[in-house]
Amino acid sequence: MNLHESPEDAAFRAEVRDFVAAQLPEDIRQKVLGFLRVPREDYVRWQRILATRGWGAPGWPAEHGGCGWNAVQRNIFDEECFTAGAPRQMPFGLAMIGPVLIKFGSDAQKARFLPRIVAMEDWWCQGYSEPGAGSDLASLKTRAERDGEHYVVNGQKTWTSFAQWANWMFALVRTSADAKPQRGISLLLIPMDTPGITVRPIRTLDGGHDVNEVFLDSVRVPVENRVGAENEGWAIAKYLLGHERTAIAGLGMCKRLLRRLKELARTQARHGRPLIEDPRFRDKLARIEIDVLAHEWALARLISLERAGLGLGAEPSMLKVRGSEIQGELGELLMECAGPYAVPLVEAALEFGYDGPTPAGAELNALAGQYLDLRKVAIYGGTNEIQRGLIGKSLIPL
Amino acid sequence: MNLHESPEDAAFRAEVRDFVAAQLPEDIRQKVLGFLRVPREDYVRWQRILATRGWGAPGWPAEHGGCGWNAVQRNIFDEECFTAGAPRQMPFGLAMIGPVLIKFGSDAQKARFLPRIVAMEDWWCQGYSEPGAGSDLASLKTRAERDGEHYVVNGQKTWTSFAQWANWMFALVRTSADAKPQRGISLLLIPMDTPGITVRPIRTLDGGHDVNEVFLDSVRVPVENRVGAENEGWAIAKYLLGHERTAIAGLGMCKRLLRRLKELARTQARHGRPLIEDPRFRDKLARIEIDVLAHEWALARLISLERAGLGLGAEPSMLKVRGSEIQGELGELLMECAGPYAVPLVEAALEFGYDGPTPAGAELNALAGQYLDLRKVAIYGGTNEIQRGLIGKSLIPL
Amino acid sequence: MDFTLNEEQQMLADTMARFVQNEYEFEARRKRLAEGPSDALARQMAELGLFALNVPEAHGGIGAGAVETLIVMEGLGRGLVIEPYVASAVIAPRLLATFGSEAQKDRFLGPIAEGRLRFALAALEPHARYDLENVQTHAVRRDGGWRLDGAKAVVPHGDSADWLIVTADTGAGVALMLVDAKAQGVAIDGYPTLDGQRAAEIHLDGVVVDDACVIGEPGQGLELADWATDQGLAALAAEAVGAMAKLTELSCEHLSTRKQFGVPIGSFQALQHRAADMRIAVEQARALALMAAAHVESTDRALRRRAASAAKAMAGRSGRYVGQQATQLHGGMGMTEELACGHYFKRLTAIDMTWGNTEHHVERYGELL
Amino acid sequence: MDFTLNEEQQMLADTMARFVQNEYEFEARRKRLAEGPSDALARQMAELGLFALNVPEAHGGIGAGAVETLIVMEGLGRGLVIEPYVASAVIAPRLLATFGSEAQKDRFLGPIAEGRLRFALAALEPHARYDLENVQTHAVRRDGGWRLDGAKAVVPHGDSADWLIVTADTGAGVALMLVDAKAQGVAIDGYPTLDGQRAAEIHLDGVVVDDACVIGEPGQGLELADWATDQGLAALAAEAVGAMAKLTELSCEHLSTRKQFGVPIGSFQALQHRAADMRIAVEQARALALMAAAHVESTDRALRRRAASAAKAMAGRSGRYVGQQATQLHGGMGMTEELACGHYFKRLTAIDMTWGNTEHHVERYGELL
Repeated sequence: MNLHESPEDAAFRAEVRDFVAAQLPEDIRQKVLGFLRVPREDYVRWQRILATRGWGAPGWPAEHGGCGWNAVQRNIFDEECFTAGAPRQMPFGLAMIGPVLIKFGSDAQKARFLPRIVAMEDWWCQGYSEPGAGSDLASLKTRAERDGEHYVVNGQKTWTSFAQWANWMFALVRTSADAKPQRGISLLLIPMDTPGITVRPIRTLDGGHDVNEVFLDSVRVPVENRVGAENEGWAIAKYLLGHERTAIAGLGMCKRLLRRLKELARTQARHGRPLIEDPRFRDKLARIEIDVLAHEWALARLISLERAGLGLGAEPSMLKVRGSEIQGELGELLMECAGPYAVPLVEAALEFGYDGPTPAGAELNALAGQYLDLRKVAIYGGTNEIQRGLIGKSLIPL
Repeated sequence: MNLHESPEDAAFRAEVRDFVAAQLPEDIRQKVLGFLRVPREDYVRWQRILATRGWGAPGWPAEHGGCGWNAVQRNIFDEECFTAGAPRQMPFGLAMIGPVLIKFGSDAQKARFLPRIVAMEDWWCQGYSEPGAGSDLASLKTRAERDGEHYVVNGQKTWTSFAQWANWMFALVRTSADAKPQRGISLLLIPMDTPGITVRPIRTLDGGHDVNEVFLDSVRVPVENRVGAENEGWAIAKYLLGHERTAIAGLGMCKRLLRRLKELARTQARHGRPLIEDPRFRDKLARIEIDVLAHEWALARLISLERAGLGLGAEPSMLKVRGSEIQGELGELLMECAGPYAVPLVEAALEFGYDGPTPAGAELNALAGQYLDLRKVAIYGGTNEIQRGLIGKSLIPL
Repeated sequence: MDFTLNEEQQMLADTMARFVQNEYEFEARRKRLAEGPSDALARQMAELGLFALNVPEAHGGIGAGAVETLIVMEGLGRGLVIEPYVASAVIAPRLLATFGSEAQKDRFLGPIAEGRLRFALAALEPHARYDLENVQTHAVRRDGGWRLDGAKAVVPHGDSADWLIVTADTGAGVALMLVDAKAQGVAIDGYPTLDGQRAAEIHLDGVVVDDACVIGEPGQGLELADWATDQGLAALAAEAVGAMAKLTELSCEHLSTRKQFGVPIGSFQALQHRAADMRIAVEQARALALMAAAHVESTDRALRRRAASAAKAMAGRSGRYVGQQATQLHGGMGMTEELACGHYFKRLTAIDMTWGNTEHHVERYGELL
Repeated sequence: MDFTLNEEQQMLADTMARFVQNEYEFEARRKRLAEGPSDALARQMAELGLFALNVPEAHGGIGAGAVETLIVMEGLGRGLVIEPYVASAVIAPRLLATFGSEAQKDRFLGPIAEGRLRFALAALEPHARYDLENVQTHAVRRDGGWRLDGAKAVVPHGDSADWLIVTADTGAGVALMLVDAKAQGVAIDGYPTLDGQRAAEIHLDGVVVDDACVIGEPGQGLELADWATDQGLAALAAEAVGAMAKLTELSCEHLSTRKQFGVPIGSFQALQHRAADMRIAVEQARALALMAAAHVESTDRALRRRAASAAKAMAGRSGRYVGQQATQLHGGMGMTEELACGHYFKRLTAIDMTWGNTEHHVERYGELL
């Protein structure tokens, strides 16, 4: 065992930290750390800054334009970027369709799409979920019928994050009805400006608009846009879902929220003194910081064991559960910092640069929305109930 | 609605309180409130004091020597007795076999046994559970074979509370093997001094000895000791389990523990001042007192609705769950009061009158054992998991 | 004790259910949410007697009590009604009927009963968080009245009130006063709140209030504000019970209809147990809302305060649990504005943060141990 | 960072597993529990090198580090070993090796490595609860040494120690001293603890200690006691991890074998989820026990203290959860002395209450925020 960060890793951490501190545009940092709305162009701007540095694709092998980093480095990179207030690197290209193309794509597809993902010349969205189907891929209903050199796609996708900003969607579609449910699925790459595509926003509790329904009405997709063989999309989908399992720990987000919480606890007062000096609130801070530390060390241990080939069982599920619980609690505590001023919610003040009135400043105005939004972490990526089931079954031989 | 205790009920409460204050022997009170061991004779002594007053059987109709009280009065009586430190009235005669005899017993059985229950001339124990069967009565294995005017009983019972003190046991036995599991069960009354009965103590976590295994080896029981018809014991067992469902709230115990906790919080110090002035601990006290109040009002409401014929659904299960959670937490907080002095456990000091050394007095010495013992409340009388299942199923139409 | 509804109470409960059904079904409510509180609806509520409830009969009211208020609030909670109600129909009439001068009663109680005057409780200040006693608004004596300077924070429906109930430090104790919202020097900055309702920051800049608008004695104001807030707390606790009860029912409905892997998700044991815990949380909150109704009018000050804080703390804790779990059980759809679930969650969250959150009321209760 | 065991560490872990298997299987342990700590077993542990672990090689030890200590403690925790170990084999050798004089090292470290001297940490006092700095034991200067009067509370294995590590107030700061347990004026009242181990109240009545027995400088004692306690906390946290990991395994075994209604109870979803939460609790405690091992030797005082408190707080919280849930999952049998379950629950409870419970360490951590 060596429980201290290696000098190489520590140096790498310092390098990332310095880079982010120097290169992350101040306005973006403020939006992200202040829980304000982050517009499309900010994600693109930051991704291009990273790409220019050669850090556009941390998880990819070097020969495809990636960094070739190991899991420890990727984790350090994520953590430093998150903590400093960088917007997340959109996963739809980098962590989803990118790795799929690297493994299953044709050479032409790789050449065409991979560089544009790294430079964020394309914005991808994911066409997986369908209404009523939850995480049950086998019940996929969207159909694609062959018509010469095209598929004609009909159906509906939902929970499609940032579809309103995307120019490409990768979508699972049913290309054969007679096979058993898992077979007969194919993966198509669909330009979002194809006629027949309609995007309908789904407003979330915090008033935000990240997710959408996408309706596909006789959408014609060239056959060359299919990834892998026809009817073999199931294996691709499974590969994609099994990818980057340690990222679901959300450690960077936990650390970002914790840092913010401690800042607010220093500026907000209760009974006339800073919250951080209130014994009750200080205990809560201590507890949650201890939780974050445990989460951090559990993740570090998992990454180390995985590198040593000791294999991942249900551990990623454990990290998912803990990460979401911690983020949920941090959301609560952030809101508690604001006290009565968590109640006001002036939507316009969620935009950067707003200079109209808010009862107690934009920073408190954003906290209730953030609390509500953070509830989603226990739902997406496989609900915590599903994760607990996986863990439990792995422990109990029946 | 009338949310205040009626003058009659308030007067009744005062009467009970005065009576207990005047009549409960001081040594018994100290044992009970100090979590010391309460010997057999103390239970008998207190029961006889109550019986002399005419309060020996609160739940029975007057014509059988009971008080004929309504549910509100029974609840007031229980609460006042518990809070003041009276030992519980043993349920095995009063709440279990007594009501069964009143409903299913022959006149001869009633005349023979009921008065002796009220005066506690008999100590009853319950022969229901069997090893490995949990609460699943249908899998009962103890057999009773007819031999002239006797049954010959062979088998094993477990979790038999106070079998070591009992002179009678009521036991479910299988009198017919060919019927389906629920049929073929009979209820027998067995003198504990019958040859062939062996009692083996089961030590519990707190070092206590309340429960036992009881082995029955060719035990001869007169046929006249059967209650109800042969093979019809299932209905009797069900009647018994459905009886006195609001008592499982354990409100009296909650109040007793809370009162004790507040006393200790005044005498135990932290950072040089009484625990009750420590903001952290005071918050915990406030929270648990609020919980106890909610429990009390929920119970009062349930009793009122039940009296109005609005019927009990899953509400008793809710009270069971909350009551056990509250008792568990009170056990934790009591132990926390003692801090490091919760660790010592001198068994001899659990006996009243012990005057040997203990590190910090008998009152702290008993707290860890009490904490451990209180865990059982979430297990007995139908585990909290079973209760939650009942509640959940009653809420969700499937 | 008798927890059953008598005939009048049952009628009141039925009235509330009908009102919500007719005016506040989900789509209708979405429209109302976009348009804000409606005068027509307020008139309708007045016709139903909802504003007369806490006005004594002698002043044209119904003279009902805390139990009837609880029934109404539970109904408003179930319907997630956004119309301003508590300050105008519970706090103001009770406060004036109990502590007001005869002149104040004659002047205000009639119009209150008819739903023609709106009040707002403006007792908390920007840096005071939930501490009523932290009053920095000053009242300086000037002929036959007072001159007020200061600020009040996050006043529910402060921007639609005709009268503000305000604390001010006179130098010789705090006074509770009625301030005309249109008086010179009153600036009201309204804004939306997370639950789709409204609140306001209020600035008092040399506002002149005459003696006739002081409630009780100057110097008695802190105690009166505390009393008035307790009336509000009891009402909010009952509203929370209505909201969380309804939300639990919606969640159980969802569990029984939504299918995954071919079966209703309500057949999964873990979700059954969750529903049970939600139901238990509702039961605990309801028990203490009833207790608050029993004691909020008590002259035993400690009893009243303990009851109000216990009920509000439990409403906050149970509401948070039920809101979070309902969202979780509803899955992704629970995170959206498109189902009622999230709207209940938001209102429960806002109730928790109003006039003292769970933590504040646990602490207040602890001081009375 | 590398969390895999190297070859020596793996051997050590295997040694511990074998030791526990041979000497501490459930029935064997019950016998040991009745008989109390065994000299023969202590010798065997010494032969395995367990007492030499924290003694520097220069003094006949192995000179291993915090990671090896963690491995050993986890093993002892899994086996619920009752033999006195932490104070003698972790705290004393580390304290002396780091802060002791050369004479102290020469005198004590060799016998410690051979398992021939037992120590007890006697720093907390009867009215101090968990506050190390609350020292009422007085040390008065007398030729070439000190005269001690005072009392020490709930000293783990205090009645089988040869030497006591004691804090005393000199009037010019606190000193940390070694007191011969057989010295005149030392009264040791031993008693059993809830987990079947032992502790003692210790009275010091005019006990004479000479200067050679002061560790470090007089006046430095509080810092040294704090440092020493942190070594103990890290060790206890690791022991708790071993105990709760084993208890979780036992519970899962029970779930897979115990049947109700004809199926293993582990097929019920709610119990699967419970097992998952227990496993997660173990993982969190393990993570911080590792963190404590990483930092407990740090010269960064705040880092060391934070790590020790975080690990102990998490061990307490996780241990409580796992202990309670294991008992619940085992049903009635979990409440008895007849299954291992309850014994683990009791040890985890005792660990939580030793040298600061969860609440104490959360507070201590909070002071360092």
